[in-house]
Amino acid sequence: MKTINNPIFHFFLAALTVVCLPLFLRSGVLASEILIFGLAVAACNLLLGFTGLLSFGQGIFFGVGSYVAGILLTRYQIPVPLMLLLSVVLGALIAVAVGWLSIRRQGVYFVMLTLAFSQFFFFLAYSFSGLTGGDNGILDVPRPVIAGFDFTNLWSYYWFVAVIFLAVFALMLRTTQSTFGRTLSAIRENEARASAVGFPVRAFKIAAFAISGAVTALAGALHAMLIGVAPLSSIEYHTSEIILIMTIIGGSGNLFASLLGAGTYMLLADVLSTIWPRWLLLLGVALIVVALFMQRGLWGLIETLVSHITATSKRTPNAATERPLHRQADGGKA
Amino acid sequence: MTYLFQIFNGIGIGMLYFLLAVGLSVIFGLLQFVNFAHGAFYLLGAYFTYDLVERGYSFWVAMPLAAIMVMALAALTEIVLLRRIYKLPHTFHILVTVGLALIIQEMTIIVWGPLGGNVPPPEGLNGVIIVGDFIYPEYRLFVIAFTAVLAVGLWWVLEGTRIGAIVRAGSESSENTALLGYNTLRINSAVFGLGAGLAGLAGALAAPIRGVEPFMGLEALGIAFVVVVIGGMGSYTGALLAGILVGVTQSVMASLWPEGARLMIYLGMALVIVAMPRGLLGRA
Amino acid sequence: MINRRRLLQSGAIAGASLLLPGLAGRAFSASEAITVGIPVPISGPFAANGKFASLGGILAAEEASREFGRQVKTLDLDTEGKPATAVRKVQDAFDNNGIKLYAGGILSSESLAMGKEALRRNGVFITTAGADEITGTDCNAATFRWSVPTYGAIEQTVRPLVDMLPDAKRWYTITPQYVFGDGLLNVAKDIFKEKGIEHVGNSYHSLTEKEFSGYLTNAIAARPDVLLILNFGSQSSDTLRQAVSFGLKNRMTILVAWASGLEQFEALGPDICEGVYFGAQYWHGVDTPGNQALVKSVRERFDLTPNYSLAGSYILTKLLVDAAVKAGSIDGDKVAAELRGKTYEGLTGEETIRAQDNQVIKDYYLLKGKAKKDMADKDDFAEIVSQGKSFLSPEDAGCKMG
Amino acid sequence: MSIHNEALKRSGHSSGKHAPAPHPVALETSELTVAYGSFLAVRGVSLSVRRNSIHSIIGPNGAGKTTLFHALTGRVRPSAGSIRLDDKDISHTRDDDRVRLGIARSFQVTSLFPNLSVQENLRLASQGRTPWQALAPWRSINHNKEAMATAGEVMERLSLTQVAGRAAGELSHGQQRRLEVGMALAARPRVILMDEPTSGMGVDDIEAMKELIRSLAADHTVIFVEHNMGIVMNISDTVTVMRAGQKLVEGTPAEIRDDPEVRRAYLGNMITGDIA
Repeated sequence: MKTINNPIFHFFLAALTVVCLPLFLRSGVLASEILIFGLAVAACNLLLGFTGLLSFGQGIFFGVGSYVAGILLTRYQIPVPLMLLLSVVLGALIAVAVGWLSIRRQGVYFVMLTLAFSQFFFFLAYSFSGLTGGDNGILDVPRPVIAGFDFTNLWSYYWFVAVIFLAVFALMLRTTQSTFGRTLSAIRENEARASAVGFPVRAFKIAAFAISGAVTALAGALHAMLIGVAPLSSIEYHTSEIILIMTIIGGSGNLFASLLGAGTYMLLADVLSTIWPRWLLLLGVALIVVALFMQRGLWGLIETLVSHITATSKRTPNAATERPLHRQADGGKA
Repeated sequence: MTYLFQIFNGIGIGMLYFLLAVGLSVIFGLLQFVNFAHGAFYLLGAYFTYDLVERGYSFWVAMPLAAIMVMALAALTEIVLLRRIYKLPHTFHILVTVGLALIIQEMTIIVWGPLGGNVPPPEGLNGVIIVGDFIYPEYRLFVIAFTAVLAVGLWWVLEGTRIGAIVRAGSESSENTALLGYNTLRINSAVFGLGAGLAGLAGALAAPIRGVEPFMGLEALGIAFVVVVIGGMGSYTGALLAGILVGVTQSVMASLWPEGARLMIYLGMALVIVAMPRGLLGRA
Repeated sequence: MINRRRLLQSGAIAGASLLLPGLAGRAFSASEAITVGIPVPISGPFAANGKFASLGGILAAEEASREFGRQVKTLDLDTEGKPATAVRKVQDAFDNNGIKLYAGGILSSESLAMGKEALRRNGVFITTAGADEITGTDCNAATFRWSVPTYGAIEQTVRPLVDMLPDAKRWYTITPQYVFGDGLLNVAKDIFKEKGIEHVGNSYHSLTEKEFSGYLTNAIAARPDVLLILNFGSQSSDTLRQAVSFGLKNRMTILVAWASGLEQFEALGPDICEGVYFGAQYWHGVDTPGNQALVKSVRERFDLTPNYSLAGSYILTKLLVDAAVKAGSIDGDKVAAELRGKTYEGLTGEETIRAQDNQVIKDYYLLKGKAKKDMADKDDFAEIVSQGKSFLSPEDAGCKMG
Repeated sequence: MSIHNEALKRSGHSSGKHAPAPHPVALETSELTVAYGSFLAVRGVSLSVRRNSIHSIIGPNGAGKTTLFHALTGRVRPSAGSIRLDDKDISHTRDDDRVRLGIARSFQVTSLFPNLSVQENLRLASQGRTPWQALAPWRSINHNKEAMATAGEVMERLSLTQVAGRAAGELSHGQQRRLEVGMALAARPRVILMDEPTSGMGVDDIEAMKELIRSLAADHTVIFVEHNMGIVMNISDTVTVMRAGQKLVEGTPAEIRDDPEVRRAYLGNMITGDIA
């Protein structure tokens, strides 16, 4: 079990996924979208799985990134790298504001507060239609051409996304392994103790929000360039909900689980929606099944499978699978 | 004068919001359970009423019957599914109830089709009352009066009866009910059924005003959350106060700054949580 | 349930193409088949429109198969009512299924986005969506629009009603706050000015509003002769239902300028619709050969009366297939060239596709709701009061095709 | 259990060296009052805790011990009066900031990071002294050599080295209680606050804990709230008895034992119990 929970192994898996997606998917959009949502979900996981914050506001940051791309690229012709940098900065700033206000409350109230902010930002975007295009969104968002490299073609854009994805994924892995990441885990496991040993817990939570917001906004900006629109629906409550659902489905223990969650959800939705118009019913059933039988998500399932295989081959019991479900995914019931 | 009437109209809307939200609040108070399927029970209440009226039953039969059907269905859901997940983190409460809401919504489309429908106000209440320049539908007036009576009845149940005492004790500490020696399992089912049944009743009452369509539950859920958070989770009077507050804001904003009505409501909600962590009247 | 089987078939195709790169693309290009993508919301709040649009596409494809003796198919693409999903589905259909012809797009936002994508990929997209930008400021060579813009919708409803009701001098409007609503409102204001009508008030509301009693109270206080409702879809149903419950029907004339037609009447029922005026893009009672043929075949094929979503999708699909056959190609530029300037016998009589902005020039209808006792059959909700064509010039509409 | 560990003693002294001036009183409260609404949980309590002494606080349930304890850790804010650490006013210092000033605490109910290893628990506890350093997401966990070393020393001192890699949640109850104390030690405090350190312990573990606390006094000031009169009377230098939010009596264990007021407050039966 040590080996499959090794961060270098996770990076290897992520890189493998990046290479394999083009081989198994015909759709460059779908492949790019999986990586983009993989980033957003990993950012959500940083809050949920690593810090224990159940944020219903991730759509805000995604939408902000999407609008930054839309506005800067169509109205001001700002170079793409600078635009991406600005989206990251703005995403982090707004996340700090939302986080600073939300973490004043705990548990369900925290969840509700992030939900309220997500609605608030939606109506803000809707009301200021001069800036955001209102219901029509911002059209004609171009894909980048950087230093002579043309990324306007779908698959070449995929590789553009892939490079950014792997770089950010590696940075986030590093973050979770750092003393900062461990402190977040400590806060998730026992906030009172973390505070008692001297950590200014709120500052750490806000920092986690900032990173999460920055990465999610980056994903939003990449998404707007992918589909060529910065739509109002990106900042909707549904975006928050979907990101959260993907996070839980994948499993909140590690970052590769997030990519797994994003990929599984998107592929499943893509296939189901062509098979049956009422596919959301099946999604509903799937969510309940996950909650009842797969509380550690897809990654938990893989862990259990691997340990069974190693157990049968080596005939040695493995402690890790017996590990009970701790409050790892709790929004803070305490 | 217009504002006076807008306030009155707002109270009318608010009473319905109260009915919708109080069930969510009670469920939260006793079970510490975030129910994202609450709007779906409202949806079911409306559709059951619609179906029964379409089959030729009187609205007066359809409305209570729909509420009872929703209550029974909710209690059954609690017994079969929800009681297994109380002990899990909130994440899974959300996951299961979001899933439940999706299932109910899609089932509604499968059974009744994606188009909405109309429920006529009952005979004798389809007229209007005219006061000077102003007009108010009789049916809306009935809803105000009916919910007011219901509110008093509910207040009596929660404040004056043993079951109410249990619910209140439970919302202060989840171990309290067990200490009182009651069968918590049965009480949980009853309270969940009651809470969802109230949402169903709100749906049944709203049907002649709003009609029915498969996505009405989503809007209702949003409103219920806002009301519960502003009023304070688990607080009965809070839900009443906040319901009316939201209703009046919505109605008065229609005259003042219509586009900003929703913005104001959600901003108000955020401000309340930041300034008063437990809502206006949440239990300390 | 032929519909279901059809969907399952197309599902199997999409599923296979998802998993087997290369295979599906060759299968499509090698055959003689023409496939039209139907990108409409099949799940989500606009699912009803998508369901009927899918049927309309199927019917048109079946007729074309018989007419041209070659395989014509449709592929439903569920946009979920979101621009992002819509664009993704269309991009996928371009890449994986080799589809270049698209008929659909119910919502303005998704249609605008898909039109851009069609242009980028040398496809053709034709829609019934409401946003004037589609053949206005955001027009492009690959995007066509069948529905009458807001200008015509108001000209053909407000103007005839003003003429019919010379004593009605006070009008009140309820408008959704975004480009579409403002488009309708501005045209109405111009007519008010021209005809010396007093615009006694307007209420803006957000796109998510469901409770209109506050706005209606404002309207009552202004004591208008006519209430002009400028929102659409379920919002206009909610507004109308609540207006009727406030007894407004007895005090003033009500006009819903952009009604969805039969779907909406079914949801509201005859009691509410009676005596109310509605503006509509299509009505199954229209007395033209094209429409009568459609009504007959829809009744035979699906046991339904065609509504706007179904009829719209039918004519869109038919236009695309006819043009593609004539052009001998499914390449966007060739099909578009074939469509541009074409005059044909359509559902509303003679229709012309204006070459300068790809806007179809067709009739818009003013309907009046019938009393229940006067209805000849269960779908005979309304009578046609007047009809006609009103369009801004392409320059005034703001279309500059590059 | 190897209680006397030279390395840690040295580190204890070295942190003592940073203290401004050797003040005879380590921690002091004057007229400390804590109100919950209109209810005064602690009223006008003045304590004076000598450096490197063991000072216990006892009293019947509801006497205000826990609230006083929370006021000292910084969990609750005093509504009146002051708290001074080494003659420096810390009445309004946040709990995490107090750690850096030299106060650390243990919890009554074991409060660890259950999924993290023993070593990681202690490293975090030590890192808590320089928490802003940990805000940098690029620093590896090995970056803070001092914290790593302290974690090692504490494990040695508490005989936890052989379980260093185990998750804290998997330890035996006795080991968890020791780690609980270790979490306080790892912050290298001058003053250690302990909330019922022997609660829920078996007889053998209690004996070991008693020795541990006694050994801590060599280089720390220890304040603890305790129900077990045996341990209180046995190892305390000073005992403060509280009742109804106020200080009833203060003195050496012997004085307390013979005090008539205390006997009345406890109805005589608790103190005569198991004085070893």
